[in-house]
Amino acid sequence: MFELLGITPQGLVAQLLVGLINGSFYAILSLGLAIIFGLLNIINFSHGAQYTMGAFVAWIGLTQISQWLGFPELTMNYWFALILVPLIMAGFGLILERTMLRRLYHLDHLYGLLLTFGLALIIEGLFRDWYGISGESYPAPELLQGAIPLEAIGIILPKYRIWVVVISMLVCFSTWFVIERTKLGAYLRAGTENPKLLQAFGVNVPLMISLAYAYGVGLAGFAGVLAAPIFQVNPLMGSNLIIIVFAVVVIGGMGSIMGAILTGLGLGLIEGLTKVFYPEASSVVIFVIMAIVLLLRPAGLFGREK
Amino acid sequence: MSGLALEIQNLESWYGESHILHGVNFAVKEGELVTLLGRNGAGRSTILKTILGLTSKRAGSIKVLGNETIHLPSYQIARLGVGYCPEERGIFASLSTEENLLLLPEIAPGGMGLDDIYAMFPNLYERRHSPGTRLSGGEQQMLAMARILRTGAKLLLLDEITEGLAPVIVQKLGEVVAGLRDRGFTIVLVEQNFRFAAPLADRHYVVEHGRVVEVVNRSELADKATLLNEYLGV
Amino acid sequence: QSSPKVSNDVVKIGVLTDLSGTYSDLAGPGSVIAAKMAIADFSKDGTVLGKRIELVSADHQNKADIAANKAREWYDKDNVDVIVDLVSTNTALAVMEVAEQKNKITLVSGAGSTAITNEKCTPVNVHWAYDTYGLANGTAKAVVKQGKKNWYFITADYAFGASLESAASNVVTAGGGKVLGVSKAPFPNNDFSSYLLKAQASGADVVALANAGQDTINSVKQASEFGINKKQTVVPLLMFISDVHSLGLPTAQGMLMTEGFYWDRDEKTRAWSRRFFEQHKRMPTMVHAAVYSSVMNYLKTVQATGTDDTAVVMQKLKATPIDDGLFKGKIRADGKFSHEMFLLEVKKPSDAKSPWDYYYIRDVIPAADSSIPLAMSKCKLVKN
Amino acid sequence: MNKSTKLLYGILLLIAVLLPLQDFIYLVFAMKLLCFALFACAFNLLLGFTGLLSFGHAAFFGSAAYITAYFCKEMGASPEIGILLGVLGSAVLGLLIGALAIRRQGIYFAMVTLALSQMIYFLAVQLPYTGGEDGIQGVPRGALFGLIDLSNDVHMYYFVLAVFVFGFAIIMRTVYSPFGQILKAIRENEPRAISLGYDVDRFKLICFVISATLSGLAGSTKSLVFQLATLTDVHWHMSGEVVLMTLLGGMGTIFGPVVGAGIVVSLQNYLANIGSWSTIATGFIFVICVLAFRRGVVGEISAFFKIKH
Amino acid sequence: MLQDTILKTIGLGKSFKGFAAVSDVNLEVARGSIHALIGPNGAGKTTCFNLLTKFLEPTSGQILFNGLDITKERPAQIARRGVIRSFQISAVFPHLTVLENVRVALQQSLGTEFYFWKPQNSLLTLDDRALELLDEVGLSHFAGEEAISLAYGQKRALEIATTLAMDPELMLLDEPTQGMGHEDVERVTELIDRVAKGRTVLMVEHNMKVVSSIAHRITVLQRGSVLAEGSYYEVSSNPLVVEAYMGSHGESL
Ligand SMILES: Nc1ncnc2c1ncn2[C@@H]1O[C@H](COP(=O)(O)OP(=O)(O)OP(=O)(O)O)[C@@H](O)[C@H]1O
Ligand SMILES: Nc1ncnc2c1ncn2[C@@H]1O[C@H](COP(=O)(O)OP(=O)(O)OP(=O)(O)O)[C@@H](O)[C@H]1O
Ligand SMILES: [Mg+2]
Ligand SMILES: [Mg+2]
Repeated sequence: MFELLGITPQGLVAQLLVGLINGSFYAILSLGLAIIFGLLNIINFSHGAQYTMGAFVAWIGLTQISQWLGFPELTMNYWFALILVPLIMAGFGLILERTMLRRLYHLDHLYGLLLTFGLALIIEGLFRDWYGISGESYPAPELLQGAIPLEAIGIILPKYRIWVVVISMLVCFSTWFVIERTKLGAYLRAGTENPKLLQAFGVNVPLMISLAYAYGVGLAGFAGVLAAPIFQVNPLMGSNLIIIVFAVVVIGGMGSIMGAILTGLGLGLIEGLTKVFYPEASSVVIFVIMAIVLLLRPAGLFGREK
Repeated sequence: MSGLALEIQNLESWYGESHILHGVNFAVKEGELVTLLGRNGAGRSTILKTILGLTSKRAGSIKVLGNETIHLPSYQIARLGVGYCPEERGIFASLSTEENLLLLPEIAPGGMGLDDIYAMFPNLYERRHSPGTRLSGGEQQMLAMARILRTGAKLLLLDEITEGLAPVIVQKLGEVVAGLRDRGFTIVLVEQNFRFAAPLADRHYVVEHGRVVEVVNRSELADKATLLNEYLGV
Repeated sequence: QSSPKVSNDVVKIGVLTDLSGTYSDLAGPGSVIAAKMAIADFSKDGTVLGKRIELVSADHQNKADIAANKAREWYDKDNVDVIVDLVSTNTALAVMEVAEQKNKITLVSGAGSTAITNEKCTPVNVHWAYDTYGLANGTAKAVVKQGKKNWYFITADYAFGASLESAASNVVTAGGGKVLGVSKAPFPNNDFSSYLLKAQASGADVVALANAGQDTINSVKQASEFGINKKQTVVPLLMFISDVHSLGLPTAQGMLMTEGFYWDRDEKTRAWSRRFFEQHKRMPTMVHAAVYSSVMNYLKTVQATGTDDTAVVMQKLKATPIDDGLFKGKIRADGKFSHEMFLLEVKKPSDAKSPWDYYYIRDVIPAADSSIPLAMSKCKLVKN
Repeated sequence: MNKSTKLLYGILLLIAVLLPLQDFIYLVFAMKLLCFALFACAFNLLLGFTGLLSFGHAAFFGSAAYITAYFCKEMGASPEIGILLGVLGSAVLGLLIGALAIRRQGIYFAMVTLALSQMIYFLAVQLPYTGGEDGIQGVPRGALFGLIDLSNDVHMYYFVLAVFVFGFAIIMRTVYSPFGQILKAIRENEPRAISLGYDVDRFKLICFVISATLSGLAGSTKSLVFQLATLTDVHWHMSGEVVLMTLLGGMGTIFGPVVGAGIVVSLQNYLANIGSWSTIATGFIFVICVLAFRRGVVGEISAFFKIKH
Repeated sequence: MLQDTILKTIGLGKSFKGFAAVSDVNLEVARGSIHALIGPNGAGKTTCFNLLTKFLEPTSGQILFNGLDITKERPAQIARRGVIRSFQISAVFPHLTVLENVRVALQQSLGTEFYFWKPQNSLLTLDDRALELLDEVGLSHFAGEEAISLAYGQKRALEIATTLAMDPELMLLDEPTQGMGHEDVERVTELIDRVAKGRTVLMVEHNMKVVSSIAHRITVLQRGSVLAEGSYYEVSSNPLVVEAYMGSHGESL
């Protein structure tokens, strides 16, 4: 049987699938970041914390609310969470945008980055204080529990992970379609450059910006719900991820929606392969790629030149 | 008898701390073309920006087609039927020329079609897929003008539209503006180029230090030539 | 009047721990509570030799520099006599270094590296709860004995992970077992699925996790997701009851591990743990118990020697066997508190009768097996 | 610089010199503050006066700390040699990272520096010389020029103070120099500066290297004060912290970063005991600073008194 | 007239993704002259400037300055050789004072730009010259203000002062009078005429009044290539130019 550095072809396929799963998370998160950056000119450092928050809200809905209220029937199961949590998070984003971010648009990128960095610390700190560090478990929904044995390649894959790949692709590509293939996209891009002027042309830019931020945060929340059954729901789950996702957005190129999605998936794969063949480097591989890309193609793989 | 398209009373305006307009008054009837003349820094561009709420603070009264707009956000003012061609052109770099053209929402029926526009500015047709800010200075100027013609806005605020254009184009633009006036558009023109403006306008307002200091009707041009010369050095 | 010699007229105990980070559940605020309980249990009015006993606590955030600075400040400025807990190895080593310079005492409970009493040992330190040698030795020996001889390691790629792995793999090979493969996972890490798939494909009997904290929790969780715990035995080499608690029994069931303390072992531990639970709302980990024990025995020694002088207290501590109801054993010359450990198996959810009823005690590991034999020690205090 | 500013600096220096006479303020704390103040000032030279936001300055601070610690501990180097080597190391690293990073602007610049410093971090985790998780501990302070025993806190304090004043003076001079004037122009309008014949990249690079070198000086000194070098020094949190100090104190002001460093270091000291609330408090400070206090403490004060920097 | 040539381009060309913005331009600028580059919008004038100052890389051709091939040099290098440009869209240093704006350019002459150890006071010697230049463009009483607070036309004037401060051998002015009031236009025209003594000016300008009054020689570009060249009289009577640029009834001048 043919083997590559001790990995069977079956093993390789399995590993690629695993990489794709991580890639899906990168894709959803970097998509949200790209939208927010694209429109608000803000590097949403609290994206990771908002992802964490999504997971926590789902967990709270599942296990805590019924206790608070004393109605055991009142739980938000996974399927409801998948819809409700992004909405709740979007609402949260809306509030942040209206009360804080709004004041920063005319300023340098730096301030948005710092504000959201501060928000990230607050959100994480609060969850840390309330629920401790080791985190809580969130069971996968019954329908998706268990694993599918892929006899052909001799491994078993958890059903839930397959679901994650499918649903996140769906969300990513429909988002892409709306933004790039409709007039909305042109507004978004123009609004990024000169919101005041666009407004003077009759576009309700403030609303558009609020909604875009809300949507980005909603996506982070959505990713949080998806992640809850895979990773422990813990206050730091997002901060570990956020720098990598930044790198993904930069590699893909700011301002390109498709770039964010494809790069997310691609880097998930590459990182997965590195874990197999040279795990010691898996934590740097994305940064190395980023440095190379920036030197060769400063605007990123899919970015538009300035 | 046409009503007032624009009526401005005691308009004041600020950029941050600096107070630029100190009580501007004038009114434009529907279908009229007026110009704002003045030296550099007199505050003409600021008047247009203030009408659209683009300065940091404003006070007084601005009625657009009879609606008080002083407390409205920019986009609602625009939707009353105001088209604005800014001094710095404001072409969007991340959009292609054609996207720039198509970007502005139609705020009223009766805008020009894309074909008419391309016929008017063939340069734009040729460069339609090029990123907006890669156009030459003059081409950007044409684009900025062209895109508001699509929207159906009836009150046009045009800031130095002949700036940086070749004489042929200036000439053509003169014809375009005259045509627009004849089709019933109301136009406020900020111009440096008095020769361009003089034959077009029904009335000229001279702006100095953030106030309207003189009104010159078309009929009075000859009489007030020395006065104008004093104000503008024409 | 010959009053007892107590420096600065106060006996000050500093709990330096991880109050907010990864280890704050297994040590953290619980350690502060344990130390307070010890003081209260020792003396109703909070005095020893007629002098006040004071407690201070601080968060070292698992960073050596913060820990060292705090320790320096406490010893220099705040008259702290002894620092207890110290959760991560790097903080423990850093504070031990400062303590040795300042001739003050450290009683380490949270950290687990063997270096603490081996190559980096100091004369003013006791390592109270456990070390990686004891854990790996205890678990690995027992598992190999059960006939599970083919091992696959998933190792956190830093010094601590490597030392856990090597301790365990030595035992495995010594017991006639085989190490089929190792995946070095970057530290810290969220997603272990690649390594788990490799472990799965290797066909090993045992998938051993040479990592700690969040990494362990995530790897266990994902192992159960991939169904690895169905065909292979998952063995976390370092795991605390707080981890099992957050994983939940359905995920954790069946795992084998070693700890130095289990609350439900006997009457005494149960009684103490219930009191602890009342204050903390969680059952104690072995670190909490060790902090209690270390503070209690320190105070007893001060009482017994009539002074808080470092050398005197240390000498007496090492000379006296300990049996305080929580731990039983003796402090060796190198500073290792050598006591019994327990091989534990996580219960099935259906077998748990009450909350926190998590373990079967499968074996008691004698004190002698819980520490590196003195003959092999590289500690400067041990003459070989 | 006007008279009153000079007077202020004079008074501050006097206070600093007299500090060891009291024991209300712990000397090691004062030393820490000075090290971080120097670090923040060095960072501010880049951010505040060139407009380049580096999110990877920990790389210079940390690697200098490691180099100094390594040579002093393992090779028995004297403190001045140790520091010199550390500073050299950070200068070279600054040159390498800078040469890569300055090719990009704005947010990309921040990202490239973040990425490259992340690589330095992973090197620090994995290289055999750095002690991995444990870092290099128990670094001897040694005797300065073989004469002055630095293990004495008072001696060490004066040494650190001297280092700080030296570094601060360099920064001040740089800002108010012909070179500094061009830096400002570049920040304002790069193409115009090019068209006036200035090699913009060289200016940026020189500034980057100066900033990296002085950050290294701060790191090296710090490793002697605390006698250790650890991963904290190279972690991106450190890079974030220095941004906070600068922002809080007032970026683009000369003295702001010193104040910012003072506040952050004290806060860390006093909030350390309340666990996760220290994170939350830090977060709040960030938020408030950005929303209401953008010019930073010194910036607000000097705006209030209309002092021109 | 037998003057030597200060700037010469041979077959200069630039295309953007297949679109030839400039093609095969052979330009000769005589030393000491004011040479105007005119042409319809999008003819490639600014692009030409960008090529000459290397803000863009030519696709083909050569640039000779004082007989020296500078095609391969970097922008800053070219500037130091004495070829200084202004920008079509105004370019000042917004948060420096008006005086400092000019001084930044003057600093080039001191050769201390990399001296980060020298005090700033060493620059005070330049202030007199800076004020003189500001006076020439009528901005001396704004000297202490930040450039951002100037009106558009004033910014343009400042830009010219800054360009002059470099004491350039060859000045490239991209629409120097754009956006100025009539008085200013006249003043600037006069200014250019004055400062052109002893140096060479190549300018793009749409204002025919300016061109006709000061330009010695005019090159007309159209669609990237040279359509006509000559004195104002020659050019303005060329029917091709009239049709492509000046317009049928021209501006009566
Ligand atoms: N963004 C701004 N911030 C502060 N002051 C401004 C700003 N824009 C314009 N000004 C000031 O407002 C005054 C009026 O400027 P405005 O642009 O309206 O003049 P203008 O009459 O249009 O002249 P120009 O011919 O130069 O365009 C000027 O003194 C100018 O300095
Ligand atoms: N970077 C670029 N990418 C693509 N096309 C460009 C680029 N720069 C210029 N062009 C195109 O090249 C042509 C020449 O532009 P240029 O700016 O040189 O014109 P110009 O003669 O200066 O015109 P104007 O008088 O209007 O300023 C224009 O059609 C423009 O769209
Ligand atoms: Mg204007
Ligand atoms: Mg041009």
